[in-house]
Amino acid sequence: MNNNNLLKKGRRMGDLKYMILSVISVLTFLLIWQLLVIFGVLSTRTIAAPTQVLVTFFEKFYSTAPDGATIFTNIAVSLKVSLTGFFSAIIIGTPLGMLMGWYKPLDRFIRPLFEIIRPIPPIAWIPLTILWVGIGLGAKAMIIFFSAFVPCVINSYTGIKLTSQVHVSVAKTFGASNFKIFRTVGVPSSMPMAFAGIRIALGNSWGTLVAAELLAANAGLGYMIMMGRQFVRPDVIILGMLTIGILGFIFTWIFTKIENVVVRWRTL
Amino acid sequence: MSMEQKAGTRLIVKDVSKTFYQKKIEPHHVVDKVSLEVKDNEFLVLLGPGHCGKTVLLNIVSGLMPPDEGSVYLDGEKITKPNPKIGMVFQKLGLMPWKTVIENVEIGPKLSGINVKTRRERAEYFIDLVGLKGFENSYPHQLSGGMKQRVGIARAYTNDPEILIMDEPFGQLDAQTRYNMQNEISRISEHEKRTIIFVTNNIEEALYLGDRIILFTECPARVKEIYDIDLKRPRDMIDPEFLRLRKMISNNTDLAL
Amino acid sequence: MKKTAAYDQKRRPIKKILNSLLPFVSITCLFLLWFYASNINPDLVPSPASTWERLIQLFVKPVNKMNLFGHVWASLQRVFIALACATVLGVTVGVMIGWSKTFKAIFGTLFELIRPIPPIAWLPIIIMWFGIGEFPKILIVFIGTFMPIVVNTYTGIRLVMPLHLDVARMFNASNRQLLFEVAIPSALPPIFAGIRNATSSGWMTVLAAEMIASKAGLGFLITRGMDYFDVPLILVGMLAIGIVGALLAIITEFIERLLCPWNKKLEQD
Amino acid sequence: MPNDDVKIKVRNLTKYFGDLHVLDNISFDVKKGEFLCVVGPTGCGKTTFLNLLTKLIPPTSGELYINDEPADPKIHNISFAFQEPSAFPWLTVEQNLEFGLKIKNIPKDVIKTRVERIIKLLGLEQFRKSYPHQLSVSSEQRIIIGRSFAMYPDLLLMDEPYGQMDIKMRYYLEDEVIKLWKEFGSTVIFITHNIEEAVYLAERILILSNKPSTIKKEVVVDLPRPRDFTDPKFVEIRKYVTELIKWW
Repeated sequence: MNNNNLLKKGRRMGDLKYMILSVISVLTFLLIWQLLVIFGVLSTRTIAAPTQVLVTFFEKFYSTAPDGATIFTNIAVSLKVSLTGFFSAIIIGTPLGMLMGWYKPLDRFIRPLFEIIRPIPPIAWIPLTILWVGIGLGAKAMIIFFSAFVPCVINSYTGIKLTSQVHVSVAKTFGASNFKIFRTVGVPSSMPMAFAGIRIALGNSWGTLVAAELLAANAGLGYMIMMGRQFVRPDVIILGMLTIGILGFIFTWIFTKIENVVVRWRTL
Repeated sequence: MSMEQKAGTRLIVKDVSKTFYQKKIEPHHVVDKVSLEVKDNEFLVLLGPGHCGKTVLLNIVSGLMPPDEGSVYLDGEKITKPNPKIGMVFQKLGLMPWKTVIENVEIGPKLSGINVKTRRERAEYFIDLVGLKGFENSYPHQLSGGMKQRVGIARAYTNDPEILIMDEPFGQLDAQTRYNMQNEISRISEHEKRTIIFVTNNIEEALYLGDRIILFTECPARVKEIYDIDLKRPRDMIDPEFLRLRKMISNNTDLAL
Repeated sequence: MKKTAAYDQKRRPIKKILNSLLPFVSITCLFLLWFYASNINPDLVPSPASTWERLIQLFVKPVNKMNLFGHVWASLQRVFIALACATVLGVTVGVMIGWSKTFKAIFGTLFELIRPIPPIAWLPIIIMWFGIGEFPKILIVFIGTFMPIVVNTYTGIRLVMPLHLDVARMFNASNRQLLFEVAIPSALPPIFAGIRNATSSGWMTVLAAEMIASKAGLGFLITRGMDYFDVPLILVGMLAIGIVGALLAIITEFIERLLCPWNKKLEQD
Repeated sequence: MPNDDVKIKVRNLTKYFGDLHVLDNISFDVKKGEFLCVVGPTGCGKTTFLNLLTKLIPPTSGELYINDEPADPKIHNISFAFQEPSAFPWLTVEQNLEFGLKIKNIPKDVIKTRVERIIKLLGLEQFRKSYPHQLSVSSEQRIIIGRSFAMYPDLLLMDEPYGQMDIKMRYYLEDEVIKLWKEFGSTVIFITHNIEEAVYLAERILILSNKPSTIKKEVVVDLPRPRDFTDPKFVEIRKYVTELIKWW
């Protein structure tokens, strides 16, 4: 038994070693970056030192330079746009995919239209949407909708197609109607796949948001980094990139928590 | 370290124990002070209910996993890592899906650096023996469950082991295929005599195949009883003596709900 | 009840015919809608005919000295170069951080920190660093393709079945043999899935890069359409983008099938 | 056999898949509360036979009557315990047991008492809120058996539900099925490859021939319960049935 505790301790020590190693690697990276800037190897006109980014971060709490808004305003604008597009894609896309997967005529009717839209990256919709709808919230939300819609549909479609035949048969022998089987068997069994789709949609919509804001916006995180470039403020650009990255990370984290609750019956 | 042994004994398992520790879960004691001996050229069946402990014991015997306590000796030598003298047919097979049948079968000699010609010949011989001639270039996913089992058996034989461990090889097969494979394995083992350690949870299968049966308890695995089976071969599953033994062993077995 | 069975069999062919007609019905509906919309506001929604005309014109009178194929090729070239580099580097990095815990501790964490930043967000700073030449665009596409390849390779290597490793270990395989004989081949399907993702992500990233700063490529073409209020040109560009995107997907899948013939999942599709 | 209490009537059941003749003119009766086993060689169209009995696929000709009406899952209570694991992974043990009852729109309090009864009989109290993947394979199979009996079915079909279990477990679960069957008085058709299992369970055994399948023979098993597989009479019936199957 003693032997075992030692083994356990050994493994923990190993984990600790790797953790220290990764902390060191990140710190080294930051340090080299800082030093390169301090000693003038990299020009402050093209890159900002990590400490400078931190300073700018606090400045942006109240300062509106150079893009005309504080960082919180920018975050709020971006969130509003992306969440509008993202949620409307889930609300429309996921049920649509499931219905298409279950009801053949619907599948036959919608599939061709969907296959036409599918290979066009959402970004390519930007010019058309700008001409049609302008550059307001609606236009950007629509572009984000396109980026999130496709994975929502595809995954819930595939998910419901993979419904186990035995489970359908069980419900059938109990005398359930087709719609009841869809509701009680098809929908729950396709949930893990549907969630996988929503996860992809989440990443897509965040990535597309940046593109939309780079091209057509007057506020938002994407707009902020674009302005950072125009006013040669590398600190603002890097701050913007980091904010986008961190927010994306937080979304994924929240989403994983929700997913774990909703599909907690999964074996994996 | 070495161990004295009686004549005719190949493998000695001495006081082997194993416990698993996981975060948040109670320690899982799976093997408890198991000692046993394997004789030369015998067909030894390890019989136990449920899924607890037997596979772990085999992994320890084969050198894939270190025991917490106790040791395993092969011909007096302590086993600390996999030994080419011991071959294994895994429960879930582990055929590599990216290799064809023959590539799967010849993997043992290939890994030990034996040249293509020799290893091909050997692989072909055993593929023929298990009755898969003509399927050399198929991929595993194109084969039925029984055929995959045959590939697993041929793969183990091709590395020319002296001791062959089979871990519930027929657990996933349907009843009829299972009967066929039981006949096949006794045919193959008659043809290519090896020391075989065969693990199963099926009493009928154990009685049909084994020279000796070691009965284990349900979790943690302990040796409960050892039976010498001297029914004549080929055995008959509805022979009264067979049924009597079956009942006796069954009554002595734990129920693993 | 006997009647029902017979009825079922009779009804089925009608249903089948109906089902096979539906796709045409939906495409027809789409076209009707298009005609209808273009009648109401021909400036915003050009008719199919004027879109077709614009396509022909694109060959007669090239935009920026390049006809449609020139622009397609300009975009494709960037994707191919970036994809080639990303595959080589991404698979190497993915295998390294998947196989060795030390590498994972050193590079994995850094990679995880950078990963949530969408590739397009790199655009402004890369333009700032390298201007608007060919290299920065390829670099952006590289970032967009590198990430999915690394992630998939890494996951593929981590998910190698322990059983497969045990099998090889039983045959006394060395650590190197475990990696090259077992881990890498078994990770090939996820690696290809990564390349497939990378291709579509690269196709999207190149458009974004071209839309922001370029004089050639399909992304440039549709922004040009926007700037000159040339809606037919936008539609032509989008069609080309869609078709090329679909072709890329088909080609990568074909290559995957060719190189991983054992992959059952693809066969069943 | 007297024809007094017939529950299920199968008449001239025939099935073609295209040109493939799978079932040929199968007719038989099952009495109310009878335990019937069906055995046959591999590939005897067993799955088709079952799917016809549960009305999952329509027959080419012939019909199945329950209480002298053509069988219809929407009217009659038909339960099917499938061979492969068929517990719904997204429902807890309790919800799985309720599933069929809810589809039949049975009142809530009735559902509750029935599910309680089943849980008690199977001794699943501690697992009531567990998901199937948290249980052992055998327990998962017991949920399915429980779910089937909870319907108070007019006809209960079982397709070799214990195929993968070891013998000890098999006998334990089979005893449990006998217990439930006696408790609920259900009419059961049990299909299996395993002749010993059939002799152990059945009051009557139907033996199917190879494709196109017909009923080759009917064997009545009138051994007292609990049965003993080493009993010479048991062995004799087992041998007899085995011989009948080996014939072709």
